[in-house]
Amino acid sequence: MPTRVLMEGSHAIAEAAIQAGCRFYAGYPITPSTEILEYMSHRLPQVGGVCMNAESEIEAINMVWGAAGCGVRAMIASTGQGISLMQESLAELANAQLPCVVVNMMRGQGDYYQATRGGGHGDYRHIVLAPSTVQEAVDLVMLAFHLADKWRNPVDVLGDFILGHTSEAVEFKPLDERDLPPKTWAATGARNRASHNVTPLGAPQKLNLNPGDHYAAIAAKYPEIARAERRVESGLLDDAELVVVAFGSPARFVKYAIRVCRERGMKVGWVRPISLWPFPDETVREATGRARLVAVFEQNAGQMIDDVRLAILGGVPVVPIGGISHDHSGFGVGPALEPAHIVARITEAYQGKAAA
Amino acid sequence: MPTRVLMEGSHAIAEAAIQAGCRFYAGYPITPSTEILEYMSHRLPQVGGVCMNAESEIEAINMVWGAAGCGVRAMIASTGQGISLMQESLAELANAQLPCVVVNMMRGQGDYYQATRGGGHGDYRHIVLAPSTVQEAVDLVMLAFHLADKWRNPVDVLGDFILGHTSEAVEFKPLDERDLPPKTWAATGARNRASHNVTPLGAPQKLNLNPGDHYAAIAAKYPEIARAERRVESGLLDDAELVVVAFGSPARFVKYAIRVCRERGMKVGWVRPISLWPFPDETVREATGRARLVAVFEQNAGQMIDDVRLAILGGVPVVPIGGISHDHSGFGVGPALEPAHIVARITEAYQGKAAA
Amino acid sequence: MSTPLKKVSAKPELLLSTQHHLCPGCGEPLAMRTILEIITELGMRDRTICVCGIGCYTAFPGIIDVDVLQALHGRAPSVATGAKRVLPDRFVFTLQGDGDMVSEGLQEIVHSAARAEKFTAVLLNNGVFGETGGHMTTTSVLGQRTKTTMDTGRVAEKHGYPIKIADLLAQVDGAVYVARGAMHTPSAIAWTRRILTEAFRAQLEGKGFSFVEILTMCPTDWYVEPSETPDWIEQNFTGTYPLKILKAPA
Amino acid sequence: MSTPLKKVSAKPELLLSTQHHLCPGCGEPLAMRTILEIITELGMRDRTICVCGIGCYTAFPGIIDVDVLQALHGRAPSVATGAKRVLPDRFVFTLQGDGDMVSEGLQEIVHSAARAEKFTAVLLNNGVFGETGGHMTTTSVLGQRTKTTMDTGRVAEKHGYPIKIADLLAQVDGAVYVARGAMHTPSAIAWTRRILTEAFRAQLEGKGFSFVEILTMCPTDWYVEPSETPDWIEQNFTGTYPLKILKAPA
Amino acid sequence: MTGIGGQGIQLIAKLLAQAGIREGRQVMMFGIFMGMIRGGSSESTVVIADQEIVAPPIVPDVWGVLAMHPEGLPALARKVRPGGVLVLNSSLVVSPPAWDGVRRIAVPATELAKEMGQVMAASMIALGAFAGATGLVAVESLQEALGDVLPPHRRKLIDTNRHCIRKGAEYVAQRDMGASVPA
Amino acid sequence: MTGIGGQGIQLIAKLLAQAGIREGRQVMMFGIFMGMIRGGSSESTVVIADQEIVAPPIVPDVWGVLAMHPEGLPALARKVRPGGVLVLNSSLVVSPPAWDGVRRIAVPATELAKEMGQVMAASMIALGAFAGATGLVAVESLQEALGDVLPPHRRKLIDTNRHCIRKGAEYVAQRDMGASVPA
Amino acid sequence: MLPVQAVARQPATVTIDVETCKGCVLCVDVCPPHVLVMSEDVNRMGYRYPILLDGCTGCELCFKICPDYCFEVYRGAEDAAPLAN
Amino acid sequence: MLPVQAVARQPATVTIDVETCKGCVLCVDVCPPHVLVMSEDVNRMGYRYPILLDGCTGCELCFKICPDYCFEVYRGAEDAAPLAN
Ligand SMILES: Cc1ncc(C[n+]2csc(CCOP(=O)(O)OP(=O)(O)O)c2C)c(N)n1
Ligand SMILES: Cc1ncc(C[n+]2csc(CCOP(=O)(O)OP(=O)(O)O)c2C)c(N)n1
Ligand code: SF4
Ligand code: SF4
Ligand code: SF4
Ligand code: SF4
Ligand code: SF4
Ligand code: SF4
Ligand SMILES: [Mg+2]
Ligand SMILES: [Mg+2]
Repeated sequence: MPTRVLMEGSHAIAEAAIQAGCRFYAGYPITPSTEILEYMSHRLPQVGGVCMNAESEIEAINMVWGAAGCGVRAMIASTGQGISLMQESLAELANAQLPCVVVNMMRGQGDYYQATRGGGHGDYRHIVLAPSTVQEAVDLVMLAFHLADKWRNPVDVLGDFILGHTSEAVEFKPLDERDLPPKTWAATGARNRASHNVTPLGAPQKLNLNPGDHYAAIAAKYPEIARAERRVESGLLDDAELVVVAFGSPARFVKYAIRVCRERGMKVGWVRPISLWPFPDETVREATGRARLVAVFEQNAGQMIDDVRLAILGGVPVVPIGGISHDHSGFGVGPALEPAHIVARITEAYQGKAAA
Repeated sequence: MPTRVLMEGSHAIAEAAIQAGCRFYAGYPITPSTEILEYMSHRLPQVGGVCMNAESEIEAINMVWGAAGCGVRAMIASTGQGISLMQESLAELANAQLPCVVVNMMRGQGDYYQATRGGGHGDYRHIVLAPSTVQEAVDLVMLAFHLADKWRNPVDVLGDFILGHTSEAVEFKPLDERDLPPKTWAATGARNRASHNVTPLGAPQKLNLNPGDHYAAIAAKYPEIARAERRVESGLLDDAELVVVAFGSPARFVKYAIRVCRERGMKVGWVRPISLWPFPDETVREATGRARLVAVFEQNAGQMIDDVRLAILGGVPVVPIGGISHDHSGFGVGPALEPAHIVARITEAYQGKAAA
Repeated sequence: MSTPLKKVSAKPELLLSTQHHLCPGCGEPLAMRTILEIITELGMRDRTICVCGIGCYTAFPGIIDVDVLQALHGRAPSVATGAKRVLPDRFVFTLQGDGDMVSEGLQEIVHSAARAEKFTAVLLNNGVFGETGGHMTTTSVLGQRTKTTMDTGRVAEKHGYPIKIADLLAQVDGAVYVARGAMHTPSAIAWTRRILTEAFRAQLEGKGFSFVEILTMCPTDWYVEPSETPDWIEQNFTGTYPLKILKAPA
Repeated sequence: MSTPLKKVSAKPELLLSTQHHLCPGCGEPLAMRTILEIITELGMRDRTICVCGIGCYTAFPGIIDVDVLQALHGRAPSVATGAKRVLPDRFVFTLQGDGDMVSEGLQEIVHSAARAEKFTAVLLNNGVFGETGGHMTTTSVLGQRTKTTMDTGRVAEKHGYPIKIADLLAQVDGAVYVARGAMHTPSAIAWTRRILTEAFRAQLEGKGFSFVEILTMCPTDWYVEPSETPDWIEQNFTGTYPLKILKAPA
Repeated sequence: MTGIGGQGIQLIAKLLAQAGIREGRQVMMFGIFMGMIRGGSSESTVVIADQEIVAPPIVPDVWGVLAMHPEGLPALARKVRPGGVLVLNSSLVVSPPAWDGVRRIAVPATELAKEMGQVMAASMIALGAFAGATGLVAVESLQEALGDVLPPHRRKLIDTNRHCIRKGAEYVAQRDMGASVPA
Repeated sequence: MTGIGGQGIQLIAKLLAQAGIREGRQVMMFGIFMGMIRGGSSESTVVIADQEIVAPPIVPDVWGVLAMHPEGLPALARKVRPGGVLVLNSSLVVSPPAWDGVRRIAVPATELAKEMGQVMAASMIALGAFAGATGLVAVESLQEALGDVLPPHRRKLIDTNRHCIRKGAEYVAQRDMGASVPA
Repeated sequence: MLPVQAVARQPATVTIDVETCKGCVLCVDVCPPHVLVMSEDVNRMGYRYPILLDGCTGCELCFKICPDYCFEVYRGAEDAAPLAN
Repeated sequence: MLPVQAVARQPATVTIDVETCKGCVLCVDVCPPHVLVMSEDVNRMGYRYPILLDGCTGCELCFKICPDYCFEVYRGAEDAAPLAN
């Protein structure tokens, strides 16, 4: 790959995975994630990898399970409906401690809860990264593979229709991953070693029938991840009276709108959580130091706002300025995303007219 | 059925459904929900209903979809894994506005997020009811059918292993349901009327190609439900310095523990949310009027505590005193449920030794 | 012309609008028309429930004048099961594509057949996921170029073999009528009309599960002009998927 | 006895413990032993990956001395696909029950066969969901009393017909070896050992998808004494599920 | 009541509860068993009271224990109230625990059952012994309740089971091990 | 750029973007199309700049519009900046909107394409006209970029398409409808 | 398969809804007497559409093959019963 | 199906792990010379278990049918190669 190439988001995500060493992909077509599958079906064989045209989302994620269980870097992509179908597997992949990368190209941003609260059963967590530009998508996909291996846990990348269909010039910068331990736990045939049991059922040691220990070990891992892996970006906070919190593609629109608002003399700043789980609650809390109000722009009925409120716990009022916004496509490119609309909502909030 | 009969929770739930007019059940065996299927396979045919031994959870929920779409009261039960598999359908049943009752007999209480935050994609909500005793399970299952029809939305009943396997004498008290409108929207063959399109895709009117309107109508329904359907029970709040919040079977243990604590002179009270969505946030907020601390006992890594904090928003500190508790069974009957243990945790919190 | 002319054929009565977004030369509207005409013919409009899958044909639920239960992708047979079991005297049929039925929802259709569910399942087989842009499905034939088999065409070693779902269902006890038609020529259409009628009759007579596969043209994703699709079907499809009755009640 | 005696048979080398929780007279441990013995015989212990489903046989992953990927209920064939595709020189087999394979995960096994995945799928068929307490599965035979068909036994009209999965898979291009054995008599065990060996060889020779169904006794959920199970199999099972090779490479 | 899968623990618990109901008492019962069928421990708690029951299903303490098998017994040590009773199947529980202030009643239930040609009826014998020893419910109530709890396909065993219950009660009566329920 | 599915809107947008890249400029492009293939509107936004792009993918305002079909045009009214350009396919957009201060350039692209025996190449002609009329990118850059963006199975059409692009550019040149890009 | 014979009976004609036509040409290909030809002009969607020349036999094949429901077929009264198949 | 013949060769014997035995009686049922009988006693799990009488032929059928891996079979050295099947 040449240094900077024009790629649409979907293809850039796929290429980033390959450059991060992903050698297995399984997918089932669904707008707007299909282009990732298309790209993989063409590119993976070229690098000696395997791309499966899986017959359904459930089969796809379980093929990923098999490849990941053998120690191979593996990825899957889908959107809401497809991700919902995978919930049993996504929950249990965490219990099996299998590293893999799950890309959800959302229609809108309605899957925040699902991604961060575990759409599946039980107390598992995935690390969730939400890129805002095509370049960041590339970087975060590469990071996702790293974190997945580091923590032996699935990592989700939450994109959307806009990200997938925006083309920009991108660069692929491989990470230094020498600190990662080898995958000695994988199922590869027990050559010159004791046999393994790679399982979500909580008895990974042969003859160890105490699943409780295993679950306890996993449960103990999450607070550690929460401490280590918070990522966030913010801007113009120093004198901000109003702080707008937004993630993913819409955050890009919000930044633009804030620039407009600043030009009009409003003291507004922004926080963009990059990791949605763990949620960067400290930064959000600190960002509200001078602010009198926090506004949350998200393309859904109000989901991340819970995390913002939990971070601030009543310190300052938190108001929603986003919302579900429907257009003919159903893919989440609604009128609420118009920069002019966002400027208006921010202005309203700034002037104290927004409802909590 | 005689007036008061000894029934185990699972059977009581099934019988309550039948007495509420449920005439379709589809299920797939999974501990601890299997007994509901067993009971239904025997009893439903006796009342002219249909019980399907579905071949999988996904097939089961979609059979329920079909029956509900024809206007018949229908129910399904499963546990975590099975409920996870149904997430696409559970989300879209809400979009299709199909009334049905979904029973999740949890292993522990790890599925609170999944139930209340939508394990599926998008912004849908189910009403979630959490019984604490077998009699209440009976009452809430009956109510669930009523609310499902009233709001044209799925209603979840969140039970657990303990509820399912506890036997108590119960009574079945049918509701007065004359206020429910007839199901004129159902697909039953378009006899003497215009044809229907019962769909989750947002164009229920024939020739109406504007899905946005439909989604907006559904989105507008949730705040209404939230206002109307909060249910909660509480006790000993008047002078309580510490309020313990708990739901479901564990709440029964908590009540007992609080009685013990009161006997030992501690000023402790309790709140038990019965509807988990909508969450009775006002009651929780008011209950903390005199309290200096709120403690949340739940059998998971901390899920409902989010809703408690969101209700209180920093008014008083909120501490977790529950947790995941594993035993050999894996079904959630861990040592943390021992009354003595709960008394100890409450005492600790009361004495200010609990960590926030 | 001296004799007054009379209209002998027009758009199906049960079509509320003739406008749809399907591509030029698509075979699916032809299958839809055939089904609607038979429903009219058998006088079943007001006891019909159509359970529709998700694919290009999902354009129809909003414009056909019968009750529809729109199912999720792959789930139509289970939804139809629920419907037919609670309303056994209604006429219930499913409409699914190959992606919907043979890929995403294979198990639903096989289980429904084995359970001898008394609805009629209709498959619109074009060997691609059309709606998403033309990717390989389980029924894509060997050699077929699709968006996910672009470099090599479908290759058995890598992508496996097509599933002949009608052949499979014919093996299942519980299925009483199984046949395959197509929409690429007027005579294929007439044949399909016959087998659909037989399948519907099998349901009405309570005989068991009935199934009709219909090969439909998808010029867009076969990368040919509409006028080339009849030949394409003969050259690529009917070898693997011959038009015939595979099973019929005694 | 004058001649010194030598041990000629003992528990399988690849069993780390002989203790398990399965019921008295259960057929599943017999199938497990047969498989482990063949793996030892073929010298494949250190390149074997067993992909295990969820049922009573899930007792084994913790006590067998080969690498195991524990799959979720129904998903073993897809997991095995992922494994075999990334490690094509390993020996991969799945172990599933009838509930796991033919009910919950039917589509995974059929799709895997059609894709000609080069692993061996082993089905332990006892016609019930054993682990959950003995409910009807897709393979329960007509008339069979289970916890969910207690009042009437399995009745076609209500519960449908059993799926003969081996027959179905034999129809699928991509499957090269399909056979059925059982564990109820020493001769059936010997037969099963032969077909398992042939199936494993088909995989090792890269021929395609291979499949062995094994009828296993479940006295608990058949409501008979263990000593009655051999007869039960002959009377209720082998009619629907005859022991034979349904498909073999030319 | 504790034992291992297959011993019929859940069944005798249900029988005891149903007998309580037959006597017009308040009853709560909670059963837990590994894998629902096979080996592994099986346990059931029955609360029978004359007033409303306030205890949760996993009770803080117990007054009577019926142990069919040693598995699971140690876990109960903390819960048994002084003044309580431990009825145990001495055929399998060979080294029974000594709990302070708890009366120990050993019944060779499995052996007795064997003598009767009904190995699997050991639990019925033990239940009879438990009722006989504690007087918690009448032996007759248990016998009557049999018809309520046995699944249809086991109805033919009613008489044998009645007989076993009686046998257990007689075993303790003959050895004068009976006692009354605590207040 | 707006039109309906099947007209090749996404392709010409990509071509324009790629031509921008070839000229060493900053480029962002965003495409949206119903159902990804079939009828219904299809729209793509291309931003080409010499400095870093700050606008989000759905831009607040646009300077040049290329309309192949009337569908989707009204929605753009609010966005077009005064001083902008509207290039339209006059074969299909029969009653084009009159936007304040926006120069309107009508190109009968479909008819021209028909004349060339290539109905489906209308969008290439229109793109050529757009480039010719605005000078946003050089016509040569477009022609060169063709090789980068056409999928392998359409490569054989490169020459025809080059020809169409030229044709469109010539159409506006001949009528002296060209203009330069705003600062 | 059932053979379908083009029914050649005059007088007959068809109407064509040219605005919903998508120009697939299938009708032109099946018309036995070749009395359908594609227009030079395009409709509002930009598609060419069929034009009827003289000599229609009312065989309905165009009607049957048109995916966009564009045709209605008219025949002389004596033959006006819909064709059976 | 392959026929399996009981191989009758003396001297031979078996060992039985009576503590893992679950009393299913399958071994007793298959033993050709009927040299296995169930005990009166029960093991720690409460199950009766088989006891070996004289006359074992070392045919291994008990071994093959035992679901609880209780048997080991011993034969005279000259016959000690594992039985092929
Ligand atoms: C669970 C789920 N996965 C994927 C999709 C995306 N999707 C919509 S239509 C379709 C393809 C349908 O193919 P087919 O059934 O063959 O119909 P066709 O479009 O070819 O007529 C897919 C994959 C979806 N809607 N739901
Ligand atoms: C998704 C899911 N659904 C249901 C279950 C519950 N479950 C565990 S084992 C089992 C039955 C297994 O039956 P089978 O595969 O035939 O094995 P057997 O126990 O008969 O050997 C079921 C239904 C589960 N674990 N996961
Ligand atoms: S993509 Fe294929 S199936 Fe879909 S509408 Fe176009 S031609 Fe028809
Ligand atoms: S329930 Fe059946 S399959 Fe399961 S262990 Fe017992 S006998 Fe074996
Ligand atoms: S009816 Fe149609 S196909 Fe037949 S002759 Fe007339 S125009 Fe041609
Ligand atoms: S078949 Fe119909 S859509 Fe196709 S060209 Fe003829 S009239 Fe137009
Ligand atoms: S080896 Fe076993 S079966 Fe054979 S004779 Fe000896 S005891 Fe009997
Ligand atoms: S076969 Fe094995 S488990 Fe069964 S009785 Fe004989 S020794 Fe015991
Ligand atoms: Mg298709
Ligand atoms: Mg089974």
